[in-house]
Amino acid sequence: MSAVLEISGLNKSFGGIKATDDLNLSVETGELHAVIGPNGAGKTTLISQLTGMQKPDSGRIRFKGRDITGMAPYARAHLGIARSFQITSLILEMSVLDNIALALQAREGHSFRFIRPAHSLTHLRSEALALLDRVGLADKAEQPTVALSHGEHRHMEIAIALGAQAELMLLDEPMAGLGIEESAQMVELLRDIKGKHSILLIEHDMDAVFALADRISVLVYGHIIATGTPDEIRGNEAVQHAYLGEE
Amino acid sequence: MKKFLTLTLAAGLMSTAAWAETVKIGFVTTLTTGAAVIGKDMQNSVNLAVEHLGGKAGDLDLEVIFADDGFAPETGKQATDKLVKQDDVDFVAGYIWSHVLLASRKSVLDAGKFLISANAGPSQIAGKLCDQDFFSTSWQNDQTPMAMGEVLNRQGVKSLYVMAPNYAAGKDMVAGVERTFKGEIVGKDLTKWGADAQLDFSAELAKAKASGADGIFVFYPGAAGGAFIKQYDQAGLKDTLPLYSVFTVDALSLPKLQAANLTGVMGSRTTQEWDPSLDNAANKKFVTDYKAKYGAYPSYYGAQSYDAIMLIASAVAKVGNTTDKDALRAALKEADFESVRGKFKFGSNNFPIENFYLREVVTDADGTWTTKVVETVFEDHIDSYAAECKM
Amino acid sequence: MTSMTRRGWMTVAVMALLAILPPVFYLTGNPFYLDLATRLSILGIAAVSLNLILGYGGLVSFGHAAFVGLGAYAVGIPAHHWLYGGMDFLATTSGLVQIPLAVAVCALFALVTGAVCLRTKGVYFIMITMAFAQMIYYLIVSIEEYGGDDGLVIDTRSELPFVNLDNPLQLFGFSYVALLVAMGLVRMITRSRFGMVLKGAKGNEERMVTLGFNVYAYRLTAYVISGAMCGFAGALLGNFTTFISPEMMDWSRSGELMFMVILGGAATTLGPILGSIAFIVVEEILSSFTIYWHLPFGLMLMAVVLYARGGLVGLLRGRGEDAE
Amino acid sequence: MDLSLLIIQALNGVQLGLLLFLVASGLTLVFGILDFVNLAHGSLYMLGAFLCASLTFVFGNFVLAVLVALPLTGVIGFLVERFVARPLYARDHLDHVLGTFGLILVLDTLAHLIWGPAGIAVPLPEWLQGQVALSETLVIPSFRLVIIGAGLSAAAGLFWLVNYTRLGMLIRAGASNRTMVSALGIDIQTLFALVFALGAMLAGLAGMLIAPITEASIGMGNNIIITAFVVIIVGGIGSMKGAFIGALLIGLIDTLGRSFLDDLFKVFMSSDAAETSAPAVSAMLIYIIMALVLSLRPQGLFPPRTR
Repeated sequence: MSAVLEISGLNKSFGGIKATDDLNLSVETGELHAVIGPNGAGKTTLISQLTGMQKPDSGRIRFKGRDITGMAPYARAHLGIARSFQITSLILEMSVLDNIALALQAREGHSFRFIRPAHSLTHLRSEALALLDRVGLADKAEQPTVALSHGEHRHMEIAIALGAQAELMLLDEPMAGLGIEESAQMVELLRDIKGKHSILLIEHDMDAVFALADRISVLVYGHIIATGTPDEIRGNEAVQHAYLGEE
Repeated sequence: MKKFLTLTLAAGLMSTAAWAETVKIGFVTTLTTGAAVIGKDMQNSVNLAVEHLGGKAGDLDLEVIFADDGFAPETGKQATDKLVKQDDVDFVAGYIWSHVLLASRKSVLDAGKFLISANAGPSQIAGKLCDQDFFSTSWQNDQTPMAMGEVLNRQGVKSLYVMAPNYAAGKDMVAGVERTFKGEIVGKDLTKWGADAQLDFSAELAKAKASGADGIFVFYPGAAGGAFIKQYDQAGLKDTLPLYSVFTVDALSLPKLQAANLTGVMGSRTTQEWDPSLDNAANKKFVTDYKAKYGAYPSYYGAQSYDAIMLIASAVAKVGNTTDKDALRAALKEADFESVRGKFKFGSNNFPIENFYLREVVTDADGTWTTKVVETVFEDHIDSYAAECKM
Repeated sequence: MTSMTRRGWMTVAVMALLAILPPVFYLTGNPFYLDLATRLSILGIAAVSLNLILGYGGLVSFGHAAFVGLGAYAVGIPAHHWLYGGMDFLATTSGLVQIPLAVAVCALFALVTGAVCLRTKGVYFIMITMAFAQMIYYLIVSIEEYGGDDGLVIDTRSELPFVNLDNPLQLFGFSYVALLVAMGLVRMITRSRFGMVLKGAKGNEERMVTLGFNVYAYRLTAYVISGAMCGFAGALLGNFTTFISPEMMDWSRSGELMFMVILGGAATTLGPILGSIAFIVVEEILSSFTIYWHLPFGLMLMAVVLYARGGLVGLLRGRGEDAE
Repeated sequence: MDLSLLIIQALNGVQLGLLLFLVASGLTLVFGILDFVNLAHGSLYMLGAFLCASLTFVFGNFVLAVLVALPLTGVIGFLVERFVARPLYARDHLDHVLGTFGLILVLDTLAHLIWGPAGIAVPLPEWLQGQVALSETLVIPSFRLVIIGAGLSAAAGLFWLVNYTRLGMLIRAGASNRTMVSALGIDIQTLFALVFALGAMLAGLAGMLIAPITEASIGMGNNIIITAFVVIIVGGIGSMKGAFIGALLIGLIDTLGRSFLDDLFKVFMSSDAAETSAPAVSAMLIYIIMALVLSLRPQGLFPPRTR
């Protein structure tokens, strides 16, 4: 097994507050690695550094052995890193189908193509429809995105991440704001994806994490205090003390 | 959209049905922005001229359409286009600003209309771009500062600091004073002009003072003039750096200066081709009636506008119609009317040949600040560009 | 999209009226209205070009008038040298040189300034585009040779094969066709894959970046296209007025262009045209009544912003039709 | 170059900078706390000047006129906030720009209707009309020193207000976190209206101070508003410190550019070319500075910490 993603010695602080503190983490190929941690542990900051929206103060991020620490965000996507957002960030003005098709369009290399109407590109449309079908939204394809529910938006996020056919998917709290039933659907969906992609899952929902993850890392104040299988984490004293104990 | 169509159609019908027995004059001046104070004075004088003429030019009715140039050449040109094309006027008159006149000139002349400048006199139009259908009732820009240069020589001024706005007339004014002034020009500032003109001259005044010049020559028409005089006054330069100005201290700025009690301007000297104190019947009538009607002295802008209307009316009255362009042109050239300047005649380039006076700021019998003639600087002066005019 | 939408029919109707009415006015002895329509078509092109980045791209450029001015000077400066000598390599009255020059200069200016402006976001972008426009304004003012503050009077229009721009009807026809082409181009671009990226970046920039789109490069491209198109409008405007002044790129002109887009309806094909028609016609009507016309005009603009968000197109929109 | 001239011009630059600060501070307050772009801020500057001018003739006393005109300008700011700004808070910056662009036209035309096109020269009391001799060659009009003094005290007052009062605490809190202020149970609308009125008064004060030097005139606000925007963008929008330093920087660069750029240019170009190009280049100078600052620091020199 080789690591798709390796993070070593990552540091990032904002005005004296360490959001990421000497963080080391790896995601093995095909693995679903979950990161958990209390609010303010620095989960979102970690994701931002992985996608390149924020620059770390020090440390290295390697993707498939290649150093991507200073790489532009869009270029990382081309290498095969996809991301879903914690706060739904779809393009609300566009139709559901357009949102997905746009994600597929990104895969085709550059989009400096000015002449043919995007709607006439059947290969993109049909693949997007297939993806929507997979997340159970095929019947809503032509609706404006803004008209869909929060849960449906979360599913669209997954469809977009899938559409990128990325080797590594960074999923930022896909369960956030979902009801019990919707969460269960999402767990099913993730279980279905698991194994086909390497996944770094950042999640608050403990049940989901322990049900899905191959390995779990616990992030507290920007530092990983423990990494291991769900069982190991469950039994880890430090984790219980620092994190689970607080709940 | 539908409403627009009916409106434009109605307007269109009106303009085609123009009455043959009316002479239409389009008058372009500045009616908005701070410079509207000049436009207002011109408008008042035009209205007074029409009143004095009884609304008639011979047998024809006089109709004046005012248009606003917004102190911008582009707007001025648009306004001119509209006068020429929509209102189908016979004469286009007015124009305070040289750049507005330059921009609008072609629209009027190409349409075969007469163009009468009541103020602006850029060198190009006096020289290379002169035209048989263009007439001026003011001056060429250089003339007034040339007279001032002569005054400076007579007063023994050896070194001079020069300030003017950075636009066509400003440059002409500087060129004019340089043409006659025999001393040394020790410093020169051309400041930002237009709708966002520079009005705080602290930096320039400090430089002028430091230059050690014998005097300062400035050209700041309209509102900027008032601002300049105040700062000159506040800087206490009256004794060390005497002020010699053109088109800056006038009937428009003096009431404001008096209201603010800026006595520093008293006794300051300017040159001009006209003054309210000029002793002739037409001028007395103009000044008296203007004061009675509008409660203030008219400015030279007003006097020139008054003359422009009188000139047009005299030509139309002589010819009796507005269709015989050749006859009208000849009649205009004759300039057979009672000018507020006394005698009036055109030179080869259709700019007036006229006297220039040195004027001084004084208090009149009612305690109002005004100007009076001190001496005649030039007699029957011809501008320097007339020779370049091939007509 | 087989049957034409109500908005589609409206676009055809408005454009047909704009094609037919002005020549009718001209031929019935009202040349002024033809001029008005020519000006309107030309400013329409500028508004259409602004709509590409403002409406579809969400990039609020407050300096678009700079492109109009630059385009006009690209016509005026060669003509000036042709008339008065100097700079022989530049001296020409050929539209085949002047117009491509206008487009090229504006594209270059857009590339250079866009590269800086697009690094900023939000209100900073609004203000830095304005600042660059002011900069070019003062640059032109400083060039004595080309009239400085006074502007440049050119007594000769661009010479083109088949079209005589000195003929008001042909000038209008040329401007009108150019407007149609500009509308078509923007429509094509915004529906293409490039357009999808541009619109996507307006909706959610971070999303587009994480998908792998170099949003900066797409926006810069759109900015350059828009600038070049606006430069073309400027070249036409210079030909129309035969007088070119720095005033053309004053910040208030940029504001007016923005208003045309918003007034008509941003991110629609017809919006900028309706906006320029409404803007210019209302201005014309109000200013003929009173010199204080800015008062009702300003109130109207405020009312549009406060109460008519979708612009005129929004007001006229049939139910169930969304922004394109 | 003459040292005393340099000092005088530096003082002139400081004076311009302080006036700019008065305008820019209101702009940056309103933007920082209300997230509102107010193009019509310059019109408040103009209205302040006109009110002060009219009142000077009513009372026959400039200082009294300023004291009465200040709260009046505040009231106008209050009304603008209530009827124009407030409905636009929820909108984007584009709508702010467009709405206040319309407001400029309205306010300018109203001023034209009320006060006429001529503009009003404001007379100064006798004791403010003289000059102060700092040395034999250093003589400056005393009113310019008054402007510098008034500008500095206004700046000091503002710093005190923002840093040491409850209102200031709310303002600072509001600038970084709007929801927090509302969570504290503060009536956010009243706070906004107060801030807007305060900004209007600061702009009005600048107008009142400049009126005796130039005059109260229509459109005077449109000249300064663009420069004030340059100031806050260079300084960092929402930052009071940025506005202060930016204003002084722009004021000094503008004034010194106008004074010495032609001498500088004469070193490498003809005297004529220098005299005509220097004014325009000095006018461009502040925009060049702004572009430079933004290309290096897209958030300005002192970006406010978090938004």
